[in-house]
Amino acid sequence: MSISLEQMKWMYATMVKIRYYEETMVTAYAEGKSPVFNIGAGPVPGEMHLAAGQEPAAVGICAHLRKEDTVTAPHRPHHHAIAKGVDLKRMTAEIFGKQSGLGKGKGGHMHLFDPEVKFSCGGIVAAGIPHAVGAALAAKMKKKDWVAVAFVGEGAANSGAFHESLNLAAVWKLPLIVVIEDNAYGISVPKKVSTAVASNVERAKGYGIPGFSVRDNDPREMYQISEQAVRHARNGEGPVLIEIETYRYLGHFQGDPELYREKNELNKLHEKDPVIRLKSLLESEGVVASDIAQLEAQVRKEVDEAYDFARKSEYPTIEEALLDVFE
Amino acid sequence: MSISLEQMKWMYATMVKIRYYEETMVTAYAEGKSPVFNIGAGPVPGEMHLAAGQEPAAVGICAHLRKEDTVTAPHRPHHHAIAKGVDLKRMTAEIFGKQSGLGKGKGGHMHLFDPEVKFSCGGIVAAGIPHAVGAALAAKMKKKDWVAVAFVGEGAANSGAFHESLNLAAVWKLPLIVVIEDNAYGISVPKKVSTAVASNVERAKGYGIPGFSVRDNDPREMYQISEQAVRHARNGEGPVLIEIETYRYLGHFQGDPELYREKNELNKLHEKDPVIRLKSLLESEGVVASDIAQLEAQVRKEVDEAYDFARKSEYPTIEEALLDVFE
Amino acid sequence: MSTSIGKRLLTGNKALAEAIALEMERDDHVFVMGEDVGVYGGIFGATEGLFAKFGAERVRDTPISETGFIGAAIGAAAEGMRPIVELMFVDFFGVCMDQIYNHMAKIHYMSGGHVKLPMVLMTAVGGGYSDAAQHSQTLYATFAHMPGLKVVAPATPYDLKGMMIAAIRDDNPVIFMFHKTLQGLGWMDQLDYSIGVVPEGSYTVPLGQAKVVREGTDVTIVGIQMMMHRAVEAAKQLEAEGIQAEVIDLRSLVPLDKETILDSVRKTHRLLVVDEDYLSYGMTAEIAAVVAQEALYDLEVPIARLAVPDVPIPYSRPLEQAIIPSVEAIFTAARQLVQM
Amino acid sequence: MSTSIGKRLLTGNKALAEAIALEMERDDHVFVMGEDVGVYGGIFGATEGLFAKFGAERVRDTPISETGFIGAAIGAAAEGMRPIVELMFVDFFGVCMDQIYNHMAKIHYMSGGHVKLPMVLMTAVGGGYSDAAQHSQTLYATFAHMPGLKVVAPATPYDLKGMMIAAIRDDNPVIFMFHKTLQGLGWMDQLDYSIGVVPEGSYTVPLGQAKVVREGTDVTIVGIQMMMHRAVEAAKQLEAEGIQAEVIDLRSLVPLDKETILDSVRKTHRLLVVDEDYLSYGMTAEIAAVVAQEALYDLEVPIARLAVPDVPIPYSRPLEQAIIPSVEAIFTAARQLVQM
Ligand SMILES: Cc1ncc(C[n+]2csc(CCOP(=O)(O)OP(=O)(O)O)c2C)c(N)n1
Ligand SMILES: Cc1ncc(C[n+]2csc(CCOP(=O)(O)OP(=O)(O)O)c2C)c(N)n1
Ligand SMILES: [Mg+2]
Ligand SMILES: [Mg+2]
Repeated sequence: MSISLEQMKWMYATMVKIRYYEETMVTAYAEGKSPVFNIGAGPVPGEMHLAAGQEPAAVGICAHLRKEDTVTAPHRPHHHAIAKGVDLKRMTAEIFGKQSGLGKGKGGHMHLFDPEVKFSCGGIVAAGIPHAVGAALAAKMKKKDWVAVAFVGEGAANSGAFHESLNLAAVWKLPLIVVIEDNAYGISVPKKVSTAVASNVERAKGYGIPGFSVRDNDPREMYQISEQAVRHARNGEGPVLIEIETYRYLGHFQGDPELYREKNELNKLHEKDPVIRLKSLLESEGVVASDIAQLEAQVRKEVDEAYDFARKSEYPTIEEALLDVFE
Repeated sequence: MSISLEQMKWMYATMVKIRYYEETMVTAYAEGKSPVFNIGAGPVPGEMHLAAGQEPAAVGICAHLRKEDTVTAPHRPHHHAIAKGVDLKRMTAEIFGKQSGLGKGKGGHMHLFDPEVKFSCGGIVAAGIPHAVGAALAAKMKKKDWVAVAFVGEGAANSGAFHESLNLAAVWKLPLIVVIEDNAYGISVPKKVSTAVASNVERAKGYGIPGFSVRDNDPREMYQISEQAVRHARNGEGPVLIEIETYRYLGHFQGDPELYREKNELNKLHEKDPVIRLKSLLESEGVVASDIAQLEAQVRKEVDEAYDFARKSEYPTIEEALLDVFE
Repeated sequence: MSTSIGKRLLTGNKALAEAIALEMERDDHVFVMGEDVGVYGGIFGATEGLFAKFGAERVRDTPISETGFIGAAIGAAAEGMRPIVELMFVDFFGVCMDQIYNHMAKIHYMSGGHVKLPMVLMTAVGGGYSDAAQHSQTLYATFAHMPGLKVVAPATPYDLKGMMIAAIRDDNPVIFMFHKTLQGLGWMDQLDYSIGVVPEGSYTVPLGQAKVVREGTDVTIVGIQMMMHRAVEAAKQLEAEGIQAEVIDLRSLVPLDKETILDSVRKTHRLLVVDEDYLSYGMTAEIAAVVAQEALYDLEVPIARLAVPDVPIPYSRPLEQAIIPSVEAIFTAARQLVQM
Repeated sequence: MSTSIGKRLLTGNKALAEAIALEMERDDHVFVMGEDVGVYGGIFGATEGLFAKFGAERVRDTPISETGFIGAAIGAAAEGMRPIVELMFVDFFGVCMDQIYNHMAKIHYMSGGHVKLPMVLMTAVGGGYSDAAQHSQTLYATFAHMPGLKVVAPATPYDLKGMMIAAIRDDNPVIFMFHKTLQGLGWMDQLDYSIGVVPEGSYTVPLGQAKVVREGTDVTIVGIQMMMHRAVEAAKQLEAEGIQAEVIDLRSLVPLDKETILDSVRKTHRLLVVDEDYLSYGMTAEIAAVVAQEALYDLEVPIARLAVPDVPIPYSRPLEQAIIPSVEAIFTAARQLVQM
C-alpha cells in the first residue's frame, strides 16, 4: 500500500493542475463583475463553486480509477473532473458557455458530462449518488470489474438520496464507493448544526458496509484508503464509504460574503495546505526542484491552453437552444 | 418497569379490540366482492391494509402516551388509531365513506385524521415520519413535554424520509420516537431483499440516538422498552428508535394472493399469537376467566357499535366533494 | 409496422408484460426494476411472468427507495443499459421527482446531446375504485409540462404492447402511463375495453400520434385513456340523438399530435376536451390553447373542458364518481356544445 | 387594508424580510425554517436580519433534508404553529414534492376540513443570470396544477410584503414564489423594479387578485413576475407605435382571478399571455383556455402565447436570453396581434 513515485508525481501534478485551474477561474469569473458584482455578467456567469483546498479527495481515489470506471460529482466538480481526466479544453469551453464545450454550452459549470471518461456532475445535492449506483449496477450486469465513485459533500449525507443509494448498493452488493468531502460547511451551515453524528463513517454500519475516515485532508492517506476501497469494490465485495476531512479555501460560491466563518480559520487551513505537503513529500523522496518545477509548468500550460481554447471558441447560435431536447 | 395489572388489562383489552376490529373488517370488506372480487365494490371499497397480529407495537407504546402526544401512522393504521384512542365510530364511518366519518368520507382508510387525540396517517410510505418530527418540534417550541411517535414498517426504513427525519430530530434533540414494525415484508419483498442490515437498530447509531429491539412480537417487552423510550423523549433527551419484530397475519392488503410466502409460515406465527400470550399472562396474574371475558365482551361491543354506526350513517351528498379544498 | 393482426385476446397487463418480455429476449440490455415487480409480477401485473422467465438479475425487486432506484436506472441507462423502471403508482412521484425532472428529463440536453438515456419509467395512473387522494391521480399534465420526456398513455391492449415496444426502443426517456382499470386485472372492475386483440409477435405503435377512434362531423371530443373510452360511450349515446361526435384518443401527451386535433376541429367546429387529471393548468387547457391559437376562426362555439374540478380525489364512492367525468357528463357537455 | 403609503424605498428581499419580522413579532407561532435562513439570511435575502432579531430557535437553519423539514413544517402547522419554510430554489422541489403535493396540499381536504395547515412555503424562482437547467426555472404551472395550495408570485416590493403578510395569516397552505432578480440583491442585475415604495407598518394585499398595471384598449398582455415587468416595458414601446396595451399582473396563479382577465379581453379583444415557465401545459395554456371557454366571441384574433419553448433552461448566455421571452419578443408578438 505504498505509493510509487510515479503515482505521487501524478497526484502532485494533478493537484497543482486543479489548484491552478481554480485560481485561474477566480480571476476569469471576476471579469466583467466589477465595480459592481453581478452574478450574471462577464465571460463566466452564473454560480461558481470552486474546490481549491479539496484536491486530495479527488486525486487520492482517481489515482486508482480507470477510464471505464464511473465518477459522479456534485455542484463543486472541477477537481473531480480534472482528476478523472475530463477533456480540459472542452470542460473549460463549457464553463464559458461555448459551442465547443462538453455540452455545447448548454450545461455549464455544474453540468459537465464527458462520457469518454464516464464523468458527470449535477447541481442537486446528493442526486449523483443514485447515478453512480446505476453505473455500478450496469458494470455488474455487464460482468465487468468496473467501479463507480460518487463524490458528495458532508451536507449531502443528510439527504434521502444518500441513504437510499447506500442501502440499495449494499443489498445488491454493487461496486460503489461514496466519497464524502467534509469541508465543514454546507454553504453557511456547519456540520454540527446539520449532522447528528461527528463522523459519517458511523452511518456505514447502517448499511453493513466498510467505512473509512481520512483525517486532515491528507492526500497520502486518501490514496491508501482509496486503494483498499477500490479493491474491495472491484472484487465484488460491495460498496464502501469514505469520509475525508478537507478544506474549502474559497467561499461556498464566488461572491459568498462568508460571514459564517472567521478569517482566522482559513489561515490555519492554509498552513496545512495539501499541495505543499505533497510537495515536501516529493522532495523528501529525492525529487529535485527542477523536476517539480517542470511538472508544475506542464500542468499550468495545459490549464492556460484550456482557458485560451475556451475564450477563443464561439458561442452557440441561438438555434442551438432548441436542439438536443430529444434524440 | 413492571406493568401494573391495570395497564396489562388495558393492553389486553385494546389488543382484543384491534383484533376484533380487523376481523370484522375482513368480513365487511369482502361484502359485495363475491363471487368476483372487485376492489371497487361493496360497502368498503379501495385498498385495505389490516394489522391483525401487529397489535403489540401499537398498544405497547400507546400505553405510555397522553392525549396531547402525537401519533402518525402509515397505510396500515387501524391498530395505531385504536390504541391512541381515535373515535371508533367516526373512524369506521370514514372507512365506509360516510359523512359522519372523521374526514366526512373524503379520506378513507389510509387517511384518518383525529386532531382530538392528535392522530393522523397517510398512504405514502415513510411520509408520516417528518410530520411527527414537526409535532415534536411544535411541542419543544411550545415548551410542552409532549412527545411524537411515528409508526412505520420495516420497508419504510429504506426510504429517504426516514433518514432525513431521524437526522433532523437528532440534531434538534426533539421528542420523537420512531417505531419500526418489522413484519418481515414490504408487500412481497422480504426484509433481507430490501434492507442491508438485519436490524434497523444499527441505523440509530448513524444519528447518535438510542435504538431498541423488541423480539418476537412480545407485548410486554414492547411495553417496557417503550416506557424507557417515552421517558427519554419526554425528558428532552432527544429521539429514540425502536424496532419490533411483529407478524402480519393477513395479506399486504385484502386480496393479496400472497404467493411470496408459504402458508406454513403463518401457522408458526399463529402459535405465538400475542393476544393469547397476553391472556395467559393475565391468567397467571390471577385474573379470572370471567373478568377476562367481560373485558373482551366490552370491547367487542364497542367495535360492533362502531360498525353499526358506520353502516347506518349517510353518504355525503355530492356537493361535499367540492368543499374543504380551502378554509 | 404492425404485423398481421390475429384474433388473440389479451388483457392490458398481459399485453404490457409480453412487450417487455419480447424486448428482453431481443436485447440483453433491457431489464426491469421496481417494487414488487418480481415474484409478485407488479402490483398491476405489468411484469407478470417476467421473473419466472428472466430471473432476479433482470427483474429486480427494489427496496422502497424510489429516488435510489429511479436514479440508478438513469445511471444504468447512461452506461448503455435500457432499464424499464416501475413507479408503482404515479401518485408517489413526489418522492423521486428530482430524479425524473432534473436528471432523466434534462441530462440529454445539458450534455449537448452526448449522453443518451434510453429508459422507460412506467407507472400506474387513474382512479374510480375508491383508492383516495394519494392513489388515484393521473397527473398527466404534471409530467407533460416538463421538457425532455416523452409522455404516453395508451388505452388499449394493442397500443399498450405496441407503444411499450416503441418506448423501450426509443433512445429518449419515456414516461409510460398505464391505467389501472384498463389493465384487465381479475380484481378490478371488468371493462370490455381492458381486453383486446393483440398480435403475437413484435410490433410498434409510434409515440406521438393521436388516433381518431370514431369519426364524426358535429363535435370533436379529445380524451386519453379512460376518458377516451368514456367519450366513445358518450358518442354512441349522442348518435342516438343524431349527433355525430368525433372522438380522438390522444395516446401521447408529449409529443403532442396537434394536427390530428386541429384537423378534426376544422371539420367539426366544436371542441370538448375531457380529462381524468385536474382541470386547471392541465391537459384540457393545453389542447384548448392550441386550438385557440391555431384554429380560432374554425370554432363556432366556445371550447368546453371537463376534468376533475380542482379537488383532491375523494375516497367516498359517490364523491369520487361525481368528480371524475362520467359518460353522462361527457354526453351532456358535448350535446350542449352542439345545441349552442 | 393598506396603510398610508410612505416614501420609503425597499428592495424586494427587504420587503419580504420585513413582512416576516412583523408577523413574528405579532404572533409567537410564526417561525422560519430552511437552509441558510439563519446567519446567512437566506441565499436570496428573504430572511435578512431575522436571525439577529429572533435567534436560532425561531429562525432555524436546517440540514439539506427538504423532505424532512418541509414535512416537519406540515407536522408543526397541524399542531397550530405557523411555519414559514424556505425551499431554496424552486428547482429542488422534486426532492420534497411528496410532502408538498400529497400532504401539504391534501390534508385539509382528506381530513374533511378538520386539520388546518397554516403554513407558507417560500421559494426562489426565475432565470436570466446563467444558472442553468437546475437553478433557473419558475415551475409556476407545476404547482398551480395541484388542488389544495394557494400559489402566488408577487412582482413588486409592495406586493411582496403585503402578500407575504396575507400568506402568513392565511389558514391555508400557500406557495409563495419570489423572483430572484426582483429581490433587489446587490449581487444581481440591478433592475429598477426590484426597488419600490413600501409602507412601514403591517398591511396585506389579498391573495387571488390580479391587477391591471397599465391600462390600454388594443391588446391585453397577461404576465406574472418578471414577464409582467417586461410586458410593461413592451407596452411603453408599443405606445410609441400608437398601440395601447393593457398589462395585467396575475400575481396569483391559485386562486386565479379570471374576471380581471376576461374583463380586459372583452375590452381589447386580443390576448397575449407571457410566461417564464415552459410553454406546454403551462400558465399560458390555462389563461388561453379560460378565455376560449368564457370569452370566445370577444376574441378578434387568435390567442398568442409566449413562454420558454419546451426546452430545459440552457446555461450559455445567448441561448438563455433567446428562450426567455424578452421585451422585444413581447413587443413583436403584441404588435402582430394588433396588426392581424
Ligand atoms: C436538494 C438540494 N438542496 C439544496 C441545494 C442548495 N445547495 C447547493 S450546494 C449546498 C451545500 C452543499 O453542502 P455540501 O454537501 O457539504 O457540499 P459543499 O458545498 O460543502 O461542497 C446547498 C444547500 C441543492 N443544490 N440541492
Ligand atoms: C413512497 C411509496 N412507495 C411505495 C408505496 C407502495 N407501498 C404501500 S405499502 C408498501 C410496503 C410497505 O412496507 P412496510 O413499510 O414494511 O409496511 P407494511 O406494509 O409491511 O406494514 C408499499 C411499497 C407507497 N405507498 N409509497
Ligand atoms: Mg460541505
Ligand atoms: Mg413490512
